[in-house]
Amino acid sequence: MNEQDYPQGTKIIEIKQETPTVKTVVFQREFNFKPGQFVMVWVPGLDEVPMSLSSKNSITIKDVGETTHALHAMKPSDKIGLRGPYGNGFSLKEKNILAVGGGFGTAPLKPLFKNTNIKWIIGARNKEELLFTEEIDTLICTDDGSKGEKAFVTVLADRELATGKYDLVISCGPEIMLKNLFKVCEQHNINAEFSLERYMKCGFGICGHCAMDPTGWMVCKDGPVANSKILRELKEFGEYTRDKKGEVTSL
Amino acid sequence: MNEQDYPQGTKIIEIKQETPTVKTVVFQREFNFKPGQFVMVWVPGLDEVPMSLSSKNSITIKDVGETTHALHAMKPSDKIGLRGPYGNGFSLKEKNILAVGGGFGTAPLKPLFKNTNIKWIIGARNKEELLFTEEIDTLICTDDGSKGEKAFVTVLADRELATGKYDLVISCGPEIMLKNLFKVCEQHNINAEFSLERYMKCGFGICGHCAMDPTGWMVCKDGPVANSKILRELKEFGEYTRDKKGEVTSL
Amino acid sequence: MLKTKLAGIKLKNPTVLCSGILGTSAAILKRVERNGAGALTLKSIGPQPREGHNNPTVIAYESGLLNAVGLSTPGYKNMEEEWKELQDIKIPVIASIYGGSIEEFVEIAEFVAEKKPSMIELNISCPNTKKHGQLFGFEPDVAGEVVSKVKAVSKVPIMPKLTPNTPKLKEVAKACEDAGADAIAAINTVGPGMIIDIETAKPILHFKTGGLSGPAIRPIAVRCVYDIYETVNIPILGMGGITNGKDAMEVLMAGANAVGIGSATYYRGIEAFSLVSQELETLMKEQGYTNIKEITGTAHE
Amino acid sequence: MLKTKLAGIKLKNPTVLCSGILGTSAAILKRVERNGAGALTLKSIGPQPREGHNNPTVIAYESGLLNAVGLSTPGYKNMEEEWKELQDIKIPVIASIYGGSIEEFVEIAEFVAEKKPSMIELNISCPNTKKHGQLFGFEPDVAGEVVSKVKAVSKVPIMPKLTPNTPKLKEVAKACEDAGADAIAAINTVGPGMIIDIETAKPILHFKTGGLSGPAIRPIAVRCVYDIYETVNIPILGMGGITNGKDAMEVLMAGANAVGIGSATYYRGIEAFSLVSQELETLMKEQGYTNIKEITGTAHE
Ligand SMILES: Cc1cc2nc3c(=O)[nH]c(=O)nc-3n(C[C@H](O)[C@H](O)[C@H](O)COP(=O)(O)OP(=O)(O)OC[C@H]3O[C@@H](n4cnc5c(N)ncnc54)[C@H](O)[C@@H]3O)c2cc1C
Ligand SMILES: Cc1cc2nc3c(=O)[nH]c(=O)nc-3n(C[C@H](O)[C@H](O)[C@H](O)COP(=O)(O)OP(=O)(O)OC[C@H]3O[C@@H](n4cnc5c(N)ncnc54)[C@H](O)[C@@H]3O)c2cc1C
Ligand SMILES: Cc1cc2nc3c(=O)[nH]c(=O)nc-3n(C[C@H](O)[C@H](O)[C@H](O)COP(=O)(O)O)c2cc1C
Ligand SMILES: Cc1cc2nc3c(=O)[nH]c(=O)nc-3n(C[C@H](O)[C@H](O)[C@H](O)COP(=O)(O)O)c2cc1C
Ligand code: FES
Ligand code: FES
Repeated sequence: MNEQDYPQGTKIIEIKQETPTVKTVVFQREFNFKPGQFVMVWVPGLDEVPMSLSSKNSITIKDVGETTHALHAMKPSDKIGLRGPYGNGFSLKEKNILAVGGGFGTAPLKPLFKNTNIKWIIGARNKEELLFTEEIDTLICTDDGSKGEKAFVTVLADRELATGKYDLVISCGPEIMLKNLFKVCEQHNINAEFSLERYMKCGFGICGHCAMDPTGWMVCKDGPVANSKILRELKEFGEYTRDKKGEVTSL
Repeated sequence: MNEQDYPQGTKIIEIKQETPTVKTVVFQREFNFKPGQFVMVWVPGLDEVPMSLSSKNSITIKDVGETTHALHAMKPSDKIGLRGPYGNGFSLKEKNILAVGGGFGTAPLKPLFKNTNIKWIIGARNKEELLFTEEIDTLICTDDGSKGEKAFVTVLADRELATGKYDLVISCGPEIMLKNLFKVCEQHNINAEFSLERYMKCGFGICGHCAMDPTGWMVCKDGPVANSKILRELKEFGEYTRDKKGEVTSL
Repeated sequence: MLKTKLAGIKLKNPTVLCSGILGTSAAILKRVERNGAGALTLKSIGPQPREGHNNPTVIAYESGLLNAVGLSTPGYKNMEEEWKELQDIKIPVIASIYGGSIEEFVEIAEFVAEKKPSMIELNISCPNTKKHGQLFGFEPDVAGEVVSKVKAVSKVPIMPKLTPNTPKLKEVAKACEDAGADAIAAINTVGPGMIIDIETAKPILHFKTGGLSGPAIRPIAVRCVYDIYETVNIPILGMGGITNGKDAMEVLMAGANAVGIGSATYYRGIEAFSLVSQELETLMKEQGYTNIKEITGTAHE
Repeated sequence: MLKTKLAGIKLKNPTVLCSGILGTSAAILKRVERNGAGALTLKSIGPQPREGHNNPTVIAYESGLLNAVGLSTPGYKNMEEEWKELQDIKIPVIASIYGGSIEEFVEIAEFVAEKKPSMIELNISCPNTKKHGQLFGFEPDVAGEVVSKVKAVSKVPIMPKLTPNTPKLKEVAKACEDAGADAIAAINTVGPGMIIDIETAKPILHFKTGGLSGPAIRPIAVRCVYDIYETVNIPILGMGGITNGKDAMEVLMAGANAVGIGSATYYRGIEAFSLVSQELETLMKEQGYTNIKEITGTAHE
């Protein structure tokens, strides 16, 4: 429950092309937020979608469909509506952290770039799609080897965790990647905090649309960040999701 | 605007017969209030009327009509509804105070009995109707001389004020009495704070029913206590009032 | 920049005192004028002297107000002194009237029109009496008949005030326009509602039920104004829960030419009129609007 | 002491999850069960798979919520897995259904009755789609026809859910009772309403308008339950803005036998069910009530 839970128009002040398919939209309104929290982003007349905050006044968007496409087409001084911030954010209780960003999943991790307790792994399909790697000291991998190591992030993570230096892995990215990364964490017996995605309507825990099986854990309110204990319980994690109608579809 | 501006039922815990026509009703709920403030008293199914608080959890009621009669007929553990406190209360900025209570008008002054800066004059039609005179050291007068001096309170007030010891007169009572008392105050050039009455509906300044001519001063919200500056402006003071329909009737 | 017009009547700003709020005497109306209102509506005037309901008649709950004042009125014939006093008022004064029959509406309108108010508002929407009011505003044909018959005897513009509590709102609005209404006021109170005291298990309002006003109803007011704007071409006085400049702008965007301020006086005092005007002006400057006309109806684009 | 009954169905406490709130999957319903609800209502199930409206579909304003979810549904034929999972639930489960025609209501009811829910709620009152729902609940004869036709094919009790947005509420309730309804649920959302973003001058909800729920509408819910209680003899599931034990008691006094908890989960989380129950129990003890039956309808005495 925020003071104001309906989207309020705000002006876009800058748009940055980050990769061929990812743009960062910087807006006027500033949020007091915890890294990992998200906002509901309203494109008037079209739709409203969840987006993690990549800074106090920006979101970083991958163009995947109608709404994200409309966001990519916007120009400074255009207006979007925002409400939030929602969700829990990363708890970061542990001190020796490995952060793993896959594709545009690096966006919600960006607010942690200044955290000196974190070692970074950033991966993407190819060199062009690597997000924010210029901005920090990070291990890099690509599926096609066009930059950094030719490997999945899970391979790098496995190697890092083997050093025994870490007590927490945080991550965001495609759910299949997260599922595999979680296996690695479990093998090394290291706690995980992963940011998940499910179809959202209300964003504040009343429509139930984002609830996951079998516990009814709600991504919008209890998440989007789930820790190992929760991930172990969520039988649908990495397996299936529910669409806009509420129908089950495999990932 | 109070936190809760609808009457809430509360239990009557004691009823005291003060005079043949006046009873004090003590209830469970306690108000944080300023002397001179009032509450709206709801008799379920009948009506709701304004009553000054005679203590943090009591009102002192003269039986004058249907609602006050019903209140007089109540017994401990019966329930009435209360909302408030409303109005301004006495400001008591000055230190040398003469308090004048006429008839049941002494009720709103009762919370000031412990104030040692106050000299008291209490009057009534006759001995039986003298209110609270046992409880404090006070000058007493009755219209019929059955106790104290046979005189109106204005006569005693005039004499007291002549001593030059006072810089404020506070009072509550029949409006004709207040009108005459105000003349006395003006003659002595001494500030007055009088508690007024007008027909009330909302009690919180939105229906306009209690507004006085010609300034639109609202008894419920700006009052019920008016000081000399305000009393001088109110051309209807001591002259006329408005009934439940809003029609003007002379006092 | 706050100037606006309602059926040809010029307002220095769009805030109009709603009927039934503070509208009982010339004295209090003048005080509202001094506090910056753009126009004033009198409390609804009826055929005969009427006490209205016993108290409690007005209460507040956590999201708004509930009232069942019951159309207390001195009666239209007993207000000569008040009419005289009202002559001093410089801003437009709107007379609100109600009747128990179409004939009564006509009779009062004819009498009141002679007093030369800037406009006559027809309260065909009051939910608080069993016989009077509400029914006239439920059905398009009845509403239209009241308007056309009153129109025939009145030299001043006529503005029916609609109830949100009918599924036929658009049809009623259209019927009013077709019958010659010069403007439409919307909305009267919502519901009705009831609050029960749990200690005594009794409905609190003496009339048991009362109409809702204040912040709770603002989305309903916005929707009604939006719907009416889509249906008619006459100007709209929008009201219902407007408490600050932002709310006022929202109702203007929905299609209003001026806005009623009622329950806001509970939340912000009589200062509500100047406060809402100031806040609206600030918002207009921020967003580059230069007059009210530019805002009216923009949500329909 | 919190036990109650609704059309013969036993509830351990009177709090019932409202349809459309958290009711999308068996998993979340089980979580509501663990949080102390007395019964659960599923999200309204419709004839065909339906996406509902685009977002924003649910927003909150200062006095309540506005929603226009648009009856998204996987369709009644695509829920086999869900029905299976629902078998684990120990408390009564109410299936809510809607149709675009009386035939659809009958078709779905017949299918759903086979799944043996404790009761079927007929959503004849949803304001959020242009074709479906609302119209059925506006007119007594139509409402009655839906109920009697569904009743003919259903072995489980039937509870039509009424809209507060018709002036004919009492008549609709009576028609439902006469047609064989086993209980009545009231109320569905109020209005509808609209909120416009003043920065973009656009209605915020994708459907533009949406129904009001939450604290704002409680007095309307209380009035409706009060009116229905005066009109019919079948039990009432009262809902609308109930957020705490005091609100629950108020709606019981108005005439309800059990209370729906919906928007309260926004204000108080899923814990709302156990919190309202606890608060109600405390109030009952304070006032000397020993069971819910003693409270139902006391405001009418
Ligand atoms: C908590 C959270 C944080 C997110 N953060 C980011 C981020 O920082 N950057 C980013 O680019 N993307 C983020 N996403 C994903 C983003 O919401 C979708 O990419 C976006 O909704 C796609 O919308 P579309 O209309 O462009 O695509 P569509 O063609 O409509 O859909 C493409 C995919 O997006 C999903 N989607 C559509 N609408 C919603 C919705 N209301 N809620 C959830 N998923 C939806 C669809 O289910 C589908 O899988 C986040 C999602 C969640 C749940
Ligand atoms: C601010 C204020 C404080 C008051 N404090 C006290 C007090 O401490 N003790 C006390 O005995 N009386 C007090 N009164 C007066 C009290 O409100 C009336 O005596 C009471 O309302 C009479 O109601 P009734 O039904 O018994 O009489 P009725 O026969 O109805 O009326 C008798 C008189 O009371 C007036 N009255 C009735 N209803 C109202 C109303 N809603 N608002 C104002 N006046 C009304 C009538 O105008 C009439 O003059 C106060 C009044 C006001 C305005
Ligand atoms: C105490 C009170 C009395 C009212 N009396 C009248 C009335 O006499 N005539 C009328 O047309 N409307 C009356 N109304 C309705 C208001 O004029 C207005 O339409 C409604 O309150 C919505 O606006 P608001 O939310 O700004 O108050 C009254 C409202 C209140 C709160
Ligand atoms: C987000 C949301 C979705 C709803 N969906 C449905 C629905 O599918 N079917 C239905 O009968 N009522 C639906 N309703 C109405 C509620 O069941 C309930 O009648 C209404 O919200 C009033 O109760 P409340 O104030 O406790 O929320 C919905 C309400 C909300 C807020
Ligand atoms: S999106 Fe509605 S509960 Fe999570
Ligand atoms: S009693 Fe309503 S304004 Fe004073």
